[in-house]
Amino acid sequence: MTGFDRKQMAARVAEDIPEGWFVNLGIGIPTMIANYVPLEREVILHSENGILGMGPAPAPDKVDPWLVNAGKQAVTLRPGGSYFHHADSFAMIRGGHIDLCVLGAFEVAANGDIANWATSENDSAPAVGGAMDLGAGAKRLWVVMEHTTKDGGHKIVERCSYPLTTPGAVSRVYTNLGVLDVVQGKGFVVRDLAPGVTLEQMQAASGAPLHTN
Amino acid sequence: MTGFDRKQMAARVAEDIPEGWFVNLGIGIPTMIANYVPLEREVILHSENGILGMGPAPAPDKVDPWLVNAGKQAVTLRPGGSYFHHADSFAMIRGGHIDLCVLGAFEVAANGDIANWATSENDSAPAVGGAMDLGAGAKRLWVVMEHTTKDGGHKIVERCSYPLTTPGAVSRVYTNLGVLDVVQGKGFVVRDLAPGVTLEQMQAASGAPLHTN
Amino acid sequence: MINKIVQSMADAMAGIKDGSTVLIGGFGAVGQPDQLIEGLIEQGATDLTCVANNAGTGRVGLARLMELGRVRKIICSFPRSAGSVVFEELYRQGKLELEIVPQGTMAERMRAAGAGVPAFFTATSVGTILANGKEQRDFNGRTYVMEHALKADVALVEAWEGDRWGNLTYRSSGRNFNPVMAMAADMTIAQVSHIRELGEIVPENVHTPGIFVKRVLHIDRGPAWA
Amino acid sequence: MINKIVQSMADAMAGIKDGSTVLIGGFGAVGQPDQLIEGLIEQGATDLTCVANNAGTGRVGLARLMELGRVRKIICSFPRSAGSVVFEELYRQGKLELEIVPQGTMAERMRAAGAGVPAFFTATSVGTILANGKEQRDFNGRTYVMEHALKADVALVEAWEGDRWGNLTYRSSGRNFNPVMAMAADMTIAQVSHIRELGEIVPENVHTPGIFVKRVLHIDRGPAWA
Repeated sequence: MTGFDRKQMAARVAEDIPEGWFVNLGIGIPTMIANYVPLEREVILHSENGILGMGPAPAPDKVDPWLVNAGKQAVTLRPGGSYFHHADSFAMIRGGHIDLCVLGAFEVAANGDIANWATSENDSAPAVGGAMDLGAGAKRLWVVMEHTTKDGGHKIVERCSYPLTTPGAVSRVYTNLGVLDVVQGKGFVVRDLAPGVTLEQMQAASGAPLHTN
Repeated sequence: MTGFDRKQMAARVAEDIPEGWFVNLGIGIPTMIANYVPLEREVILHSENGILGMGPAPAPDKVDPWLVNAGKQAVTLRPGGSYFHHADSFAMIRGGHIDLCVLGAFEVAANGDIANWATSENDSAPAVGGAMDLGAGAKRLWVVMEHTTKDGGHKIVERCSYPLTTPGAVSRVYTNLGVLDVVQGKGFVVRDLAPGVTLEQMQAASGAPLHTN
Repeated sequence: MINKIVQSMADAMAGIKDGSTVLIGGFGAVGQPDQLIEGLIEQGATDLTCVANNAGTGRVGLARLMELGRVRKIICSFPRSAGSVVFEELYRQGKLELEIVPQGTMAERMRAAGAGVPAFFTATSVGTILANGKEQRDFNGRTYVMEHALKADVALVEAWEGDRWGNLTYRSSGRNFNPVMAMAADMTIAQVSHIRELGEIVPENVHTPGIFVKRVLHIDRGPAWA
Repeated sequence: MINKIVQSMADAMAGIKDGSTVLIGGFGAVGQPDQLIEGLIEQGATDLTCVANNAGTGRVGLARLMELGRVRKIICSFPRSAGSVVFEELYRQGKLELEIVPQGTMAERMRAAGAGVPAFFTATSVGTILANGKEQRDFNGRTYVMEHALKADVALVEAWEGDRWGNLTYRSSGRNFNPVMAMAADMTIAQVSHIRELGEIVPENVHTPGIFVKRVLHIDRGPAWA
């Protein structure tokens, strides 16, 4: 079993994003997706901190200290980009104007629930950031994550065990093993397997039944 | 009995507006108040349609067709003025950021109620505009109006007979006969009489008892 | 390549359906998308609910649309004004529904729709007949009414500049309702006086980001408005 | 003559009282009013409720204010981040109250405060532990939670330009929470990199109109931020 590495996971997500979509990319692997959308396919990246039209990271000597993404990394702005304040930025999110949000996750459940902000109810000071706004507001929520935890624990699950970020929001999951759709009333449906990965291997790595179309 | 004419009424209101206030002036006599605030006393005029820092009417050959006040008359913008959209404009009003609003009225009652938008419950299509927002939102609401109707009917009343614009909002009334404060729990208190007007004359023209301090 | 700039009025109006709720920008004549309203008259959609600050003047534009019997309902703050003859005729004849909304509440209801807020509370109209039938509630000792988001199918807006991503700027008091309406509709169509290259509008000074705009049509409004 | 430009940090900080709720702009380091926070440390007000996206990093700025025991409660969306050592110490020791608010809800609660909206509904956090104890309600078949306005005594904001009427502009992503916080506080104090003459800022491109700003202090942030 080979599967995707992190870059390939990001590239695989990028393949599925059509021109013209407004897309918000979470911290981690989601951020890397931007590197795999060719500039000539115009996808407009949104950042919670008030940016539309984010471009790639600048050359080290071209860093603008005023211009960072939601992960506080230096970025650039593409021609046609714009800046606005936080309430307007989250109006775009909450108002359903963002076509797609891609987040990382601790767990995704067969009913579309996502848990990605707190590892237990007892974690008394977890950092939620904009994850709940994005989960509730974006038109589509996709997750990109490793299929299992480092010690082989399930992240594709029947029901989330960690505190939820948003119930029933995820419609697709990209992992190192392949691509799953989350279908209402049905659960996980395998859309694609990574090179060298079998359905049986993916099922064995999952804590919920996988369906095929 | 002479009293104030319309220009004098406007000028009398202008006297009481200190530098630095943000002020919204309604249509009619209120609009004329701006002409009597000397430019060196910086009072910043707000207009519902998204203007702060309105200046006087332009010379006829200097009219900018993009720049009108809430009464749709051509105006100018002072240096330091700004433009914004309707939701931001009414955020300023509703959020209590406008120090003073001056409106005209059909009736003002002893409890501070104002009626200035509809002449009867049966007027099925009255035009409310921004009057209710201003009445509810401005820090202070003053009224400037003729003391009586053209046929001598009362406009200073015990209780409004016309549909209310805002209950309990008016704190001062300027009329052709003088200036009245509206004091909670007390009613109308005479603050000033216009030249040549006696307290008895003003009382005779009023439908509610007038007090003196 | 994303290109929201359309080349004809027919393209700008394509797909507007009967029964739509249509937001119409402007405050009086200023910031009003006159040409788009003419385009809508030409396009033919009927049974419309129109949202605008005023209910039209004379017998052109919105008034003409109403006179043609294409407007079922109007939502506005100031229906009766100098020259609102068509509105008054139709309303008296019972041929037009009317919902009067305080101006700031109207703006905020559209902003709420655009921002994913289904309802909010405001002190505006409390204690008046416009609060009749509305849920009321006290917060910190003051009474407020609950108002609902006002979402629309189509917004017709007027802007100064536009680019192919749909970014817009407005000129002076022409901004008024336009940015709020642009947020609140599924399909926002902008008429602009000037088309700009991508990047020509300073990114800090974009007034309506392109995310809120679907179509941009260039209209030369002539020297009086330049 | 209106002149909101103050000449010293002491003048900028004058009158901030113990027990105040203080909004602190910025998203990470960007748009953060570093010098005003230092000024607040110097000024001495204590028992503060601070609202900021993050809970401070290292042992400077907001973290320093907390370490000095001057912060009773923090309201933020992202308390624990790289370098939030002071927050974690104090929080573990029970010396700091914490209210975690989703980032967009936090922004909207302040915007609501500034706009005279005491409460509004949002779908954010529905079905999560952050909705526990909050009133919920269905609109059009979806469930929403009611959130309350977040009003403050003081806002410390960072802006690019300012003039004597208090008009502000922001530079690129430094805008973030600053305009929303400026609306929500009784006393908004802005540190600006550049003082402009009245009228130098193009009126269409004022980002925060002076009505929301009480004091403007010029701070030269140095070549790295120019």
